[in-house]
Formats: sequence, structure tokens, C-alpha cells
Amino acid sequence: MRKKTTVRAAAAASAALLLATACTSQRGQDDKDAAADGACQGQQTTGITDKSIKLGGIYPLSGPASAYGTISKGVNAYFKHVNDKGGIDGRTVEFIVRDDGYQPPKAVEEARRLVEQEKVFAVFQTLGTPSTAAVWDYLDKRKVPQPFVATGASVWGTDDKHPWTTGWQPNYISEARVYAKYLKEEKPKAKVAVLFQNDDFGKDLLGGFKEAVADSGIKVVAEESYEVTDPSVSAQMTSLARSEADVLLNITTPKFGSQALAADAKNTKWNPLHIVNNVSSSATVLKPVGFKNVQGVVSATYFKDPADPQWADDAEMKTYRDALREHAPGSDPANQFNAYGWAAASSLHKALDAMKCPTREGLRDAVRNLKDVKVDMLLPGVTLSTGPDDAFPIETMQLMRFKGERWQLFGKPVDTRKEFGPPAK
Amino acid sequence: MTELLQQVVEGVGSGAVYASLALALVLIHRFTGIVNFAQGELAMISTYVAWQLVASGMSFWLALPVTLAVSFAGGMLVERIVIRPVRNAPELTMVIVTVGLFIFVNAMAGLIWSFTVKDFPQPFPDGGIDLAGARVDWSTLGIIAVVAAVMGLLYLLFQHTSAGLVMRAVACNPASARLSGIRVGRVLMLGWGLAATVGAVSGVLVAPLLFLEPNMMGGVLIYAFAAATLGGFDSPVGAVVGGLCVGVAETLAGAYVDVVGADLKVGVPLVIILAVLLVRPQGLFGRAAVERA
Amino acid sequence: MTEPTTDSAEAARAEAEPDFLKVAGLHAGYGQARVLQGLDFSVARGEVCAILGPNGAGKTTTLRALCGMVRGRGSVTLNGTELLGRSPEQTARLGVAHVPEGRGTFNDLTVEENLRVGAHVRTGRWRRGSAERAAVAADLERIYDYFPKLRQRSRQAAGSLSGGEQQMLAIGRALMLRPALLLLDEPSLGLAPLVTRELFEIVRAVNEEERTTVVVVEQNAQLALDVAHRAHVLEAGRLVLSGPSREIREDGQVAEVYLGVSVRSGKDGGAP
Amino acid sequence: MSTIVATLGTDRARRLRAALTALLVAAVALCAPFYFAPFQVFQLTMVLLYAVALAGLNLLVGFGGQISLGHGAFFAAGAYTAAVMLDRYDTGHLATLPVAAAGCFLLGLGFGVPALRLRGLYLALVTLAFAVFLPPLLKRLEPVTGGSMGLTVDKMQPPAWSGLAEDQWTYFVVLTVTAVALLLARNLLRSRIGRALLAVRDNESAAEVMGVRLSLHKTLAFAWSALFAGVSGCVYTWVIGFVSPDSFSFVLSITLLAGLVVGGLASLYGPLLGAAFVMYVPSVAQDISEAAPGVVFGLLIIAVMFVAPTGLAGLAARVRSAAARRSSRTASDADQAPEPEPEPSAPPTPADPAPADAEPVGAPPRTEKE
Repeated sequence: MRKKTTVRAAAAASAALLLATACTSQRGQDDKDAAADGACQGQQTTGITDKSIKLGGIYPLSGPASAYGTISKGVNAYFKHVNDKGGIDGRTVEFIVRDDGYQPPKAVEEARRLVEQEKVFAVFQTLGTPSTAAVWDYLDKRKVPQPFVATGASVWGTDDKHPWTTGWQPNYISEARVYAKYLKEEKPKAKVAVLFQNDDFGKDLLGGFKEAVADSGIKVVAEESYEVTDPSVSAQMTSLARSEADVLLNITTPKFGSQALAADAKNTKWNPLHIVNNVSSSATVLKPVGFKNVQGVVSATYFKDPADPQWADDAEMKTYRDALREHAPGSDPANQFNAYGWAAASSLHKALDAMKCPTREGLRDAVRNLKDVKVDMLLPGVTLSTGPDDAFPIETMQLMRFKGERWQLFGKPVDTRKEFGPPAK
Repeated sequence: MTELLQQVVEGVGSGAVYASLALALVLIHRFTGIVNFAQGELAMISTYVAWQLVASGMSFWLALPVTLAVSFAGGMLVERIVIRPVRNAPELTMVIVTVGLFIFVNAMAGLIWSFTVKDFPQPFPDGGIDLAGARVDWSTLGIIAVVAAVMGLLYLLFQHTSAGLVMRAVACNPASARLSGIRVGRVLMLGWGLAATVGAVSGVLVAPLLFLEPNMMGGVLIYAFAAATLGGFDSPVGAVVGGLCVGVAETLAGAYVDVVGADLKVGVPLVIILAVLLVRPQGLFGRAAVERA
Repeated sequence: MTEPTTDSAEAARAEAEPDFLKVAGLHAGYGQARVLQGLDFSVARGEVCAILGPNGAGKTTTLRALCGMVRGRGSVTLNGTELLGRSPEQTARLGVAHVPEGRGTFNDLTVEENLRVGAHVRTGRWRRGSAERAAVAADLERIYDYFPKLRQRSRQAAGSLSGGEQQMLAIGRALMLRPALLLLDEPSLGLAPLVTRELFEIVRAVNEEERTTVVVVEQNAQLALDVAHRAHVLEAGRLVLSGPSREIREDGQVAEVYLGVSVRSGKDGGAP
Repeated sequence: MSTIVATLGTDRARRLRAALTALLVAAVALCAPFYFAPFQVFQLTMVLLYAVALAGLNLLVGFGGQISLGHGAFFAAGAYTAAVMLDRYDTGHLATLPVAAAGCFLLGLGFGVPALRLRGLYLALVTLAFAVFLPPLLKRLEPVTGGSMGLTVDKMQPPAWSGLAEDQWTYFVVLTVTAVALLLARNLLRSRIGRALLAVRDNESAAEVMGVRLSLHKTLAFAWSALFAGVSGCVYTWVIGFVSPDSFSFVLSITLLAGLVVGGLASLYGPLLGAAFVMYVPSVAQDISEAAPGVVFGLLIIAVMFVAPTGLAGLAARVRSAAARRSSRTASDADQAPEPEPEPSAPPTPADPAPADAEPVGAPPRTEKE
């Protein structure tokens, strides 16, 4: 009697399950994607018409990395803003955001949902190295563009097996090189202590830095890592202080960035030159520490920090703030991640404009053929450039030093490709 | 030697942080026999309440009691609304309900206050004192003092008041407590309120060090689990001692044992706990398991 | 009504209250299983009443229904107040003290703390005035007089006591409530015969001195009948026999229905 | 009881019906990949593979009464075993399965030894600590595991003769693995080990007195459970083709346990329901609230536990017994006589044996309160 109930219930369960799956969407057995004709003959036009273009993005809206989820708001605000002004080349943008909770298997699922069910033209952004790495094989196989992923791992540029995927922000190795160059000029005999996040981001940056200072008088004398799940980095900071290094390279994400800055400020016996990486350089990270405690901290950047008062009267910044207030009312315009999303979306806009064919292939080629393209919200002097052998859109950064209540840019924008050549594969 | 001492101080500092949350965990466990996964998140939301009050112009020392009162009421409300309906369900069901609560509260905080790091006023003075060459921050001392005070107050409450006696009776044997005329439902609400208050103290203490954001307590929670497990999950004293042990051990191992290093130091509490539990399955301070007849 | 009645004049009055506890048409069960199929009996004030019967007959369920641990239908009145539909904490506040099967002591608390918990209802009500504190202290002394062993162990954790001592403690805690009605569920369970006899002597003494009404469920019929004034025999959720203890003891039916079964049920965990 | 037997029909008829249901389930499962879109087939595949892990966890938690918050770690071990074998040694996909299974079995055996001494909560927290510890360990072992960048490996490809698409082929392979795993779980429970486990869960000391070799069975339970999680992880690598330490954070372990409890502990098909919950509900949550999917997801977990404290699998039985109780109450309210109570006088559908099927009658221990 038990057994029968079990079997029956199991049957009912699986039936319900299948039904649920069936109901979540239309069947969509036909998997033939639309193709273009004319000069662009045979190319894929899925998700794009003369009037509209459908894009998808995968962000962690839930889970431990949800702080980055707000990038999607910046992107969305940009596209809505553009739609209000007539769209991209007359096409209204529909931007579909999916949540992967920073879990790679979920990212795969959502990517497939976007491509196969929503039939998007391109998966505009995936956030984080793990999620991006989990889906790029699939997107490559399906020949779906994955432009401007929201992670700075160098592999997006060095890899040559995935022509459909490109990075956007300066890769971490390039950023490390900027700091290395600065130190070589300012403190050629520096002893450097490094605090880094134990993942691709931290390792890429640290590795890039070590490589860049390999033949100089600069030595890395101490390195401590932390996990994103750690509550605090204070123990690591105590260990680093023992090294009595002249320079502290702070490779962290925002919360840990604040903690490290505060720990450095608190320790009056050890006063190294504090270099904080770009991810943690926002005024929103420095403010909780207290501006008086972060004077003289050095960083490098490539886009305008909306929390920085020096851009308050900037026209692009004003447009951004107004648009964000209008289209993403719950979101804080001063959050750098919103601005990041805005700038990335604006970059995609340029790439879409540059398409020779309104096709996926067209976008792929356009993304890989950008010549000094000026983009809203990027620093003056920072442009997008790619080519057949250059898959790194932004490679220019400018150093800045914190003074008073704002960052002060100094020196010239550093074009890392010109200075150091492309990152090694 | 001084360096070693400095690392020990560092470990004691983080240990005190773990201990403060472990205290709240232990309270809930004593009353309901479950592990409350949402404990850290409740503490986090209490801290946001305090932050909101301070941000709206209230002085910290006024905001603190208000926050504690709100947390107490909130804890009681959580018991009444979220836990009471599943009180007669299997224990695991209750545990999973607290997991649901964890996810809910975390997302809620993100929705209301965003994930941007907030600065939280430091109630203790800047600076510190020199202790045999090692520098001890006032904040570290402050946390230890407050945790010790909370522990002492809890001890007084449980051992020397009739309310505490009733609470212990309920924790020990709810069925018999009811037969003695104790309104168990109310006592459990009180217990949750109390734990939420202790959690709020914990959140307010650690927020200036960890910086306030919705995931602030997530990492602490794991270590607080470790602390409570080490201490025996029944004993507030055990929670505090467990917290300090975990804090010192992981800091020293991370700093001085090369194989461990900073990345694997999270394994140190695991090893300690395993070692302790294999010798004393009830933890350092736990009572030997008494089968409930 | 929670006042104990100590002098014999009161006792005489109590004899005139044959329906102090009145159970009428009591049905109760667990989920779909109906255990009690309509019970009717009364207990007079100051009386010791034994409920006997084979395993699974519904003895424990009867006590649980009286104190509110299981839901019952029908009517149970104590001195005219309806008990059904109340929770255990409410019936306790009405003066029903239940010593559950397996004793239910607070094992992590000391002996004295256990007893103090028993007085909780009263201290709670009067906000711990000094008079009440004195009364609780007096009651503690009274309990210790009944159970001198508990006095010796007053600082010890209840969990460390022997089974017999725990049972004494459980009864002592119940008495701290100054109950109008004391319900004892299988007090002899797992105890040595000598200890059991001692326990029942104390129950008898309590009943005689305090005139507390007692309902006791017991496997050991001989023992229970020695103490009880009246007894009821349950079988399959129904009363099959009621009467004064002496009559029941001399009735051959008991030995047949009950004692015979108790031998078997001692071992096999009690499938009916 | 005689009425129950009568309504249920003869043993043969019952067996026939069971066989028919099984056949139907099999038919539905086999036809699904041809009916649904590839994306949905992929989702079903994921449900099936999570179900394997949950079935393993069920052995331990549901039937063994031990709580593990570290099964994500065994899942990860299985996944990495497969990924490393595919990446470094280029073995076939199928070859990774026995290795992952055996490896996790041994790992579980090793973990089962301390598990012997730890009860309930303590075991749960030690296993949780293990789950927290694993990702940094995987990062440390960079030469083998690829460090924090993880490993990308080939997905399973359908052989030419099958004529199936990649998703369909993967689905069938996973379906086979899952079916075998679930049958194995069922048979395990009916074997000596299973009976011993249940005895241990219900009363450890009694079981020991009765000669159950406690330590052996508890260790074995842990090992089997780890094996299932490892198999599930291995299959995960086949389907996703990518492993990284961050894929297996302790959140995975907690998700697995939550899925199991939501699906239904100690139920044979609870793991399937739980897996479906874990797979589908987060996206449903996002559809309900774009701004904060976590708020909805958290509420949904709580809501399910309120409605079905014993899990979704127990929901049907609960609803039925509640209905039966209601009808029996009305029946007996009318019946004041102390005569034997009749069976519920008018069940809505007289042929429906539902009330008889409901738990309390079939579970003698609950009726024997005396």
C-alpha cells in the first residue's frame, strides 16, 4: 500500500514537474535562427529587427556578490535613456536582466534561457570570472556575442579560441603595470606588501605586478590573501605590518578595501604608501574610513567616479545622474557600479553603431574593430581601442591621489599597451 | 615575541567578535534546540536600525538603547510569526525556516539600504594602549569588556532571577514546564527577543570594524558557529571561550604556519573543533548529553 | 480552590463532594486513532483514585486529556470548572498537577530549582512578595520533610539523581503547585519494588495530610489498590469495572483482565 | 483493517497498477526530451542530477538521522574528480563516474569515522566547516585544480548513431544515472544497511542492544551518502563543463539541505521535488521581484515549510489526512452514543481509499501511546 502510494505520487510529481516546465514558456522546438540577406547574407539576425534589439545580461542580484547587481541598473538606465531619445540607430533596446546569484551553473542556465528562450541578440554582460568562464564556451558554440564582460581577468583578451567574448575594463594585469610603473619612478627600491583577494582577480593583479617589477629594485616582501567569506582582513593587515614594507598594495573589493584602509590608518607605527586598486577606489569606499584617514592614498582609474565632487558639473555626469534618477529611482547615482554599468552600456552603444551588418557577426566584428572610440563617463583621454590582435578595449588608466575630499588625477593617462605591450598569454 | 603578542591580541580581538554572535546563537539553541542561521542577519538588520537612527541625527548613546529595544521586540516578533507556526514540526524544518529567514533578511537589507558600505560610529575612543610592546586598541578592549558584561548579565539573569529559572526550565524540558503552568510560548518569545538583543549588541560592536553592509555578519556567522560548537552550544561561557580560542588559533596559524597561510586558516577552527569533539563530544563546556526520558 | 484542606472538618466536607472531578463522555485520541471511547467517572475531593488496565487501554491518555496534553471531547470538570479545551499551562494554573510518565524532571536544574519551578505559578501571580517568598520557603521545607533524600541532594542536578529520587522530585515539584488535583502517571515505572513501595507510602501520607485529590495510573495493581480508595479498570478505551479498591482487589476479574496482561506487557513493548 | 484491504483490491491488481504507473513515469521521462525545447531539457537534466545528490543526503539525514551541511564538498569532490580526469588525462566521460563514486565513497568513509562520535548539531557544524574549507583548498591546489580560474572541460557529445542532440543525449545519460541511483537508494534502504539505519535513527541504544553494529552502519551511511553526492557532482561536470572553487561554496551545501527538507525527508521521491524546487524557484522568485529575488526566495522557503512542515512530499498525505479528520469529526460529533464509532459516514468519494492510506493508520507507533 505504501509502495503504491509512493509510485503514484512519484508519477504525479514528475508529471507536475514536466507540466511546470512546459508552462514556464512556449515550446519553441523550432531552433532555427533568423538569417540576413544582401551583403550580410547568412549572418544571424536573431534578436534584432529594424525597430528593436534584444539584449540580455547576467548579474548577481541575490547571494553574496549582490553588491555588483546594481551594475545592471546603470546599464538599464542607459538603455532607457537612449530609448527615450529614439533608440540605437532607430532600434528600441530591450534589456533582460537575469540573476545567477554568482553561481556558475546558474549562469549557464540563465545564459541558455536568454539565448534559446528569449532569443537575445547578444549576452551583453556576464559578471564575475567564474560565471563568465562557465558560459563562454556555450556562447561561442552558439555564436552569440558576449561583449564587454564585467570582469577584468586578462584571459578575455589573451584567449584566441573565443572570438565572441570580449572584456571591457582595463584588465587586472594592465592595472598592476600602471602601479609598477609609478613605483619604479617614485620609489625604485620599494619593498611592497600585498593584500589580495584569493581569486582570479587578486591573483591576476598580484601576478601582473610581480611580473612588472621582476627586473627592478622593487621587491614584494609580504603577501597575504583573504577569502570573500572572511569577516575581516585585520589579521592579515597585522601580518603585513610586520614586514615594515614601504608600500602597501591593496587588491580588494569594496568592504575589504574599507577595512584595509582603516587598519592602515589605525596603525600609527607603520605608514606605507597605500595603493588601493581601482575596484576599491570609489569615494563610497573611502568615505566610511574617514577622509582624514586616507590622505595620500594612490590609485588608478579610467572612468569618472560619480561620488567624486570634481565631476559634479561635468555634463556627462549630469546626464548620467538625471537619467539614473529617472529610470532607476531606487538606485544611488553616487554608487560607482551604476556609473560602471552606464559607461559599459554606452560602449556597447558605440559598438552597435559601428556594426557594418546588423547581425551577431556584425557586432562581433565591430567589437573587435574599435578605433579610439570616445565613450561617455570615461576619463578624458581614455578611449576604446581594439583590433584583430588586440582584444582589450580599455587599456588606459590614469593615476590619482586622494587629497582633501577628492581624488586628484596626476600624470598623463597611461596607455598600458603602448608602454608595456599586450599582456602575455 | 612582541610580534607574537601582537598577533595574539589580534586573535583575541577577532575572537571577541565571534564570541559576541556565538552568545546569541547559544541562547537560541538552549531554548529551541536549533541552530539559528538567521542570527547574524538579525544582528545585521539591528545594526542598520542603529545606523539609520544615528544617520537621522540621534546621538549614538540614545540610539543604542532604542536599537536594543527594537531588536528585542523584533526577536519576539520573529518567534511569534516565523518560528511558532513550525514549532511542532521536525527540528530540521525549523532550521530550514531560519535559512529562509537568512535569505529574506539579507535581501531585504540590500533592498532598503543597498550594498554600499556604510560607516558606523565607533563608540570607543581611537587609539589604544601598549601592553608589553603589543598595541591593544580601545575598540578591542571595549568589545571584550562588553562581551564579558553581556555574559555576566546573562549569567545573573539565568542563575539568580526567577525569570531566568523559568527560562532554563523551558529550555530543559518544555513539556514539563507547561505542566508546571509556565506559558512556554511567551518564554520562547522572550528567549528570541533576548537573543536578538544580544545579537544587536554584537552587530553594533563589530560594525565599526567590519563596516556595515548586508553581508557583514555572513563571515562572522561561520566563525560564531565554530565558537559555539567548540564551547558546547549550551554554555554562554563556553561560547565566549570558544570564540577567543578560535580567534587566536586561526590568527596564529594564519600568520606563523606556512602550510596554512592566510587562505587556509579557516581550516584551523575545523581541526580544533574536530579534535575537541573527538575527545569531548559535547564541546569544551557543554554538559554531557542527558537522554530526555 | 488551590488552598490545601488540612483539617478533618474540611475532609468531611470533601467527602460530601463526590463530583469534585467529574469526567463525562470523554473521548480522546491521537490523530486518527481514537483511544478513549467515552469515559464517565467521578472522583471525590480528597480521594485517591487508581486507574488500572492493560497496555493500550487508554490510562495515560486519560490523564493527558485531564491536564490538556491531548485534546478530548466530552466534559471534564474540576470543582465545576471545565478543563477540556485548556492547555496544560492553563490547567496547571487551575490546580491540576500532572506528574508525567518518565517523570519529566528538569535534569539540568538542581533539585531545589526544580521545586521552585513548581511554585512558579504562585510566585508569578503574586509578584514575589515577601509573604509569598516565605510561603515558598515553607513549602520547600514541607516537601523536604516528605522526601528527606531530596533535602540531602538539594544542590545536585536533577539529572544525577537515581530513578526513584527523580520520581520523588517530580512529585515534589507537582506538590509545590499546591494542587487541587494530583495526576500520577506510572510512578513505579522502572523503579525497584522497595522504592516503589516507599513512594506510594509518601503518596498516601500526602493525601492524608493535605487532603489532595489524587488520580494515579499504575501497572502495579496491587500496589495502587493498597493506596487508592477507589479504582477504575479500563480496557480498550472504556471503563469495564469501577468500585472501591477493596472490592476491585477481591474481584477475580481484575486478575484475569489486568494482572494477566501486565505480566505479558512487561516485555514486548505493548502491542495490544 | 479488512475494509482497507478490500478497498485496495487484491495484491495482484495493486502490483499491476504499480507497474502501470512505473511504465507511465518511464514513458513520460523518455518522451520529455523530444517534447521540450533544449533549454528546458537542460533544466530537467539539472533537476535529475541534483536529485541524485539529494537522494544521497536523504540516506544520511532522512533515514540515518544525521545532519550534514557539508555535502556540497562531496559534490565538489565528485565534480573536480571528473573535471581533472577529463582535463589532464582526457579519459572518456563515463570513465570518470566510477572513479568519482569510489573516491567520494572513500572520502565519506574517512569522514564517517569522526561522524560516529558526533551527534546531530555537532556533526552538522563540523561538516559545514568542511564545506567552508574546501574552496580555499581547491584554490591552493592550483596545479591540479586550475586554481581560482577553474577548469573548463568538454561536455558530453552524443555518438553519431544515436541521432540525438547534445542536450537530449546528456539528458538520457543523466536520466539513466539518476534512475539507477534512485533505485539503488531504494534498495539500500530495504537492505540490511537500510533497516539498521532506520533502527539506529529511531532508537540508537535499542538498535545497539539488538545487535546492530552501530559504528559500521553509521560510517557506511555517510560513505554511501557521499558517493551519491560525488556521482551527482561528476554528472554536473558532464553537463556544465566547467568547475571552479566558487561554484562550490558552502551555500551549495546549505541549498542542498534546504532542498531536501523542502522536498521531504525520508521520502523516496522527496529528492526529486526538492531538486525541482532548488532548480526552478530562484528564477520564479526573480520573475516575481526583479529588485530583490532573495526576498521572494526566502519567503517561499518559509511559506513551504509552513504549509508542508514535513516537506512537499508529505503535503499530499497531510492534505488527505486533514480531509479525513474533518469528515471523521463531523461524523462523530453527530454520534454521541458510547458505542463504537462508525467509520467516517460519508467520505466524498466512497471508492477513494485515501483515508485508509493516510499515515496514522499505517503507523502503529503513533497509536500506541500507552
